[in-house]
Amino acid sequence: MNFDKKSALSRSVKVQSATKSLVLIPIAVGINLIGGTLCSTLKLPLFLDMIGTIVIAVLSGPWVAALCGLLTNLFLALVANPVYLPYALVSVLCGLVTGYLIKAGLFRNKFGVVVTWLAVTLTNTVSASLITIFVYGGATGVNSTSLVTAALLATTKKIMFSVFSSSMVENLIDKAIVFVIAYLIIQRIPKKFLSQYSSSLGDDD
Amino acid sequence: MGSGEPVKSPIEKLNPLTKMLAIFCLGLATLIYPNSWLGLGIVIVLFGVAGMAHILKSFAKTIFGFGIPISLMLFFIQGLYSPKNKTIIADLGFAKLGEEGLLYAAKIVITLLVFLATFYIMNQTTYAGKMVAALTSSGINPQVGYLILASLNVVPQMHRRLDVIKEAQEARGVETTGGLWARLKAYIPLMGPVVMSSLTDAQERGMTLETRGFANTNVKRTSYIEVTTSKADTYLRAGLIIFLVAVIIISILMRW
Amino acid sequence: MQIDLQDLHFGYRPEHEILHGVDLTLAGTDPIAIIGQNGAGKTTLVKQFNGILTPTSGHVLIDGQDVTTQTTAKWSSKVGYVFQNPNDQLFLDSVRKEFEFGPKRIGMSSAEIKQRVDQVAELVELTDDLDTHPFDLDDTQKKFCTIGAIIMMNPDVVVFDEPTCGQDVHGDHLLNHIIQHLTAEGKLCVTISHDMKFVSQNFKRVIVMSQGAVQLDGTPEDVFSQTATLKTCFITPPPLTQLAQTVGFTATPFTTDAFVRAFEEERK
Amino acid sequence: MDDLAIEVKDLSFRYRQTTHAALSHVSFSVPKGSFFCIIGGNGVGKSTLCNTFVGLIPHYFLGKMDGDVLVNGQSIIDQSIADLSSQIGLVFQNPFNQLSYTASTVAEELAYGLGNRGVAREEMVTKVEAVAKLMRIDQVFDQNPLDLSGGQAQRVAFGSTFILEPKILVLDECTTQLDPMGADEIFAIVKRLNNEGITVIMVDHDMERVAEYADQVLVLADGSPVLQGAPAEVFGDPRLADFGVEPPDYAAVTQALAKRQLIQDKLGVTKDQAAALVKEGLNHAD
Repeated sequence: MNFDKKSALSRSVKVQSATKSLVLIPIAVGINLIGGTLCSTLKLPLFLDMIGTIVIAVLSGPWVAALCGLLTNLFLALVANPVYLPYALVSVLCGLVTGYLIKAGLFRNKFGVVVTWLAVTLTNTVSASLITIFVYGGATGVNSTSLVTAALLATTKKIMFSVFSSSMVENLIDKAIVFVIAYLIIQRIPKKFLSQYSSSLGDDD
Repeated sequence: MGSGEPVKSPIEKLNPLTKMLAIFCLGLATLIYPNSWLGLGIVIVLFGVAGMAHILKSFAKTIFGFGIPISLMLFFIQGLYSPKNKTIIADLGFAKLGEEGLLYAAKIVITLLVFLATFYIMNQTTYAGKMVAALTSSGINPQVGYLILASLNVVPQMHRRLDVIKEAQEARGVETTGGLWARLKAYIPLMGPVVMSSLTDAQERGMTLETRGFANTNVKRTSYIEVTTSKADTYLRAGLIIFLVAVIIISILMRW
Repeated sequence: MQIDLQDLHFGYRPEHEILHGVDLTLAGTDPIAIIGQNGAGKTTLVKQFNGILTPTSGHVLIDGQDVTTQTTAKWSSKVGYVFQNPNDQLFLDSVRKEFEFGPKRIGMSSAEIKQRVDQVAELVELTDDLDTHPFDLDDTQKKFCTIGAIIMMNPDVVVFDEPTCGQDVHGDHLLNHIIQHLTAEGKLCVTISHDMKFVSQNFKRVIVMSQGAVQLDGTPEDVFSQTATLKTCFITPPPLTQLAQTVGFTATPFTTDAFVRAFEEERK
Repeated sequence: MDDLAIEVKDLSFRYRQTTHAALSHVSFSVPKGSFFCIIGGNGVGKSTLCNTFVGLIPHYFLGKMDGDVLVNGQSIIDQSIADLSSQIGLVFQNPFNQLSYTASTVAEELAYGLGNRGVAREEMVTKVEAVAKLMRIDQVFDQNPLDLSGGQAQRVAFGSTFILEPKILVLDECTTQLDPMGADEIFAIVKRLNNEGITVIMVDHDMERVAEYADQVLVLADGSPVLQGAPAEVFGDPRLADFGVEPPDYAAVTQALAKRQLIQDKLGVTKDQAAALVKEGLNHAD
């Protein structure tokens, strides 16, 4: 009798935790988007739209982070501009890379954060450029990145290189700041909250 | 006017799944078809559809707002620098304008426009709740539906929260105007409370979902939003599929 | 320290005015309570005191200086504002850091900050929790952490937005103690509250807001004896006042002692 | 046994990674149809207890639970939270955390729990309209619940719980965000439901309100029950102050008057009781 109850209990705890993690996903999506909004509120020339993905990668792992990236772009496509939709792939890949590197323990010290930053910058640049080239033929319209691409193209005459380098510069700075901010925020997530989530963050009773 | 239900356009009344099918069929047909003319035709027809849906003005604004700059950029990039360029139309001095590149650019632009236009019409004429209700009744996991709707709903609320937090931190001496460095320094005091409080709120929101039976696994969910599949839906779906199949056959024949 | 509101009008949108011409002078050190139904405009009013919101017409003068002449962040050293929800203000990982944050922004010397941290922590009863994460505190303590963070900046006026919300007996007592302490230091405390018991026992001046205007302004005795006006403002007097009104006393008692005195008075 | 809505049996709970037990060895029972109030200072475990009634402990919050809670005679351990929701409903403090975030209108929000149960649409519409009328939110029926004021949103939260027709209602400081008038309106509805046979379990800091409505009061201190009884017994207990609770002003004043032999030596815990005693005392003096 007692034994039965115990096993039923441990089973249900596992099932219910799913909801607890699930509700974090829309909030992480919100954090991604609010991060971007805040940049325009403060008139900062940045995007900083990945904070939620990084936070949830720490809490729930790579695949949930990927899902969060996907939903962020889906939201942008529905509310702002459908042009963002193909770039969902970029967000998904960045979520996965961040998630797996964090899982490998790289977020525990500053050196690891730098490695994660460089890896994500590279993933973002390569995948975003490939989408810009193969989906949009090189540019998504007249914006600063497209103009840099055009200028580079006029001097170097190489499409691939031009798209890559214009995206790279922008990304390096933006992702550096995103990771610093996310790192600072994650350091400050309270224990009381964390204790209700994944066991990897603390020993079980 | 005034009393009763607002007049709904025929496009609005369609089942969201029909509209999703339209995005898929029309977009794919444009992509497969060897030249740009079919796509151009579809875009023109879609202007008519947008008119029927009473969204012509905003539709035109979106299409031209996206179409014109991207065309200029792509004609520049592909027309002048595409490695495919063999037939030279004009020599501008600093670069040569090639026909292949221009055609390629036109194809990309028109394909993107078809996707953009169909997506825009669906988005403007479909209530997100109805779309999710339609998807749920056709068998997708209710958790997926939750994620889509909750993401859409949580963001405006977080915006409002951010406004309050901005006031609250200004009252603690945080300057949100001034030099670049000062503004960058304000980022964490503003973002910190958003993240912390949202995360703690999430736990209570999960409680609410649980006590309202969200984790029920053995029941087929129902929705307050009525989703119907009318005759128009059935005919339109059949038409779209026949159209796609026809375009595939014609495209194969044309390339052959 | 004096805050003057002159014919203040305010609306988030021009066609929807929330405050319809408020004239008020807040001065001295006697603590002031602002009461009224939800949506009466209380929070909108107090947000004018440090320029979080600025009037659409009329003026707000802080010691004679127009509030619009500098930013809210600058005013924060003169007018402190404790928001209703502590989660809107707290973001650092220890109570101590929260306490130090505001003073650093306004350029307080580190020696003074250090000295004040201990004083304020004692005042808000968080001495043992200075190194605790604010989000690991319970809801009441979290509120006192926010209050402490604002008091740390040593403003002349402290505005509390519904500090009594969700407090237990001990919390109410502590709040009362903090207000008395600040008053003794020569500060002016302005408090929005729904707790009439708390208002009647701790404040010398009560301002009743309804529909974006000041309806009553006076001592608690004056205000809570105006039963007809209170009714139109959807305010119910504190319990003992209600009891006295039910049995037809002429006095307006708020405390047990006052009620007993009133009873003896009536019996004569 | 059949007449008990809730039976708490030697219940202890400690949240994961905390050293202090939130609840320790709690035992008591709530009779069906009663209006049961749980009072005590902040942080004594009142919310934890409420969360156990609806099964959030042990099924949602991680931690170590001992003992058992029976809802209508059945253990919460054997039932899922969703199963329990047809018997017991919880309303707590923050209204915006009690919305599903899946609804764009109040009507959809109210219907959400029914949808999760697979209730047919026609039945849903009837129930939604009835609940909206009961909670007086039918004027905001088509508005987005997230755009409502805190007071209205809390009514939606109430409605979303009532609509599942629980026989037991748990209210955890559910009117803290409302103004006094708004709270009174909510409690009038709650009292009506109680009169119709619904068991109400309420946590509140407003002792005048507790005295007004409760037929049983339980005082909790540091995770354990310390006093239990009818309001007149509990609020007359001299140890009350030690447990961080002050009796309602009416009780304090009638006690003080009785001590001076100005009124008869009885405790008036509600306004009506106190008024009767005071009036009688005044007449007696004439």
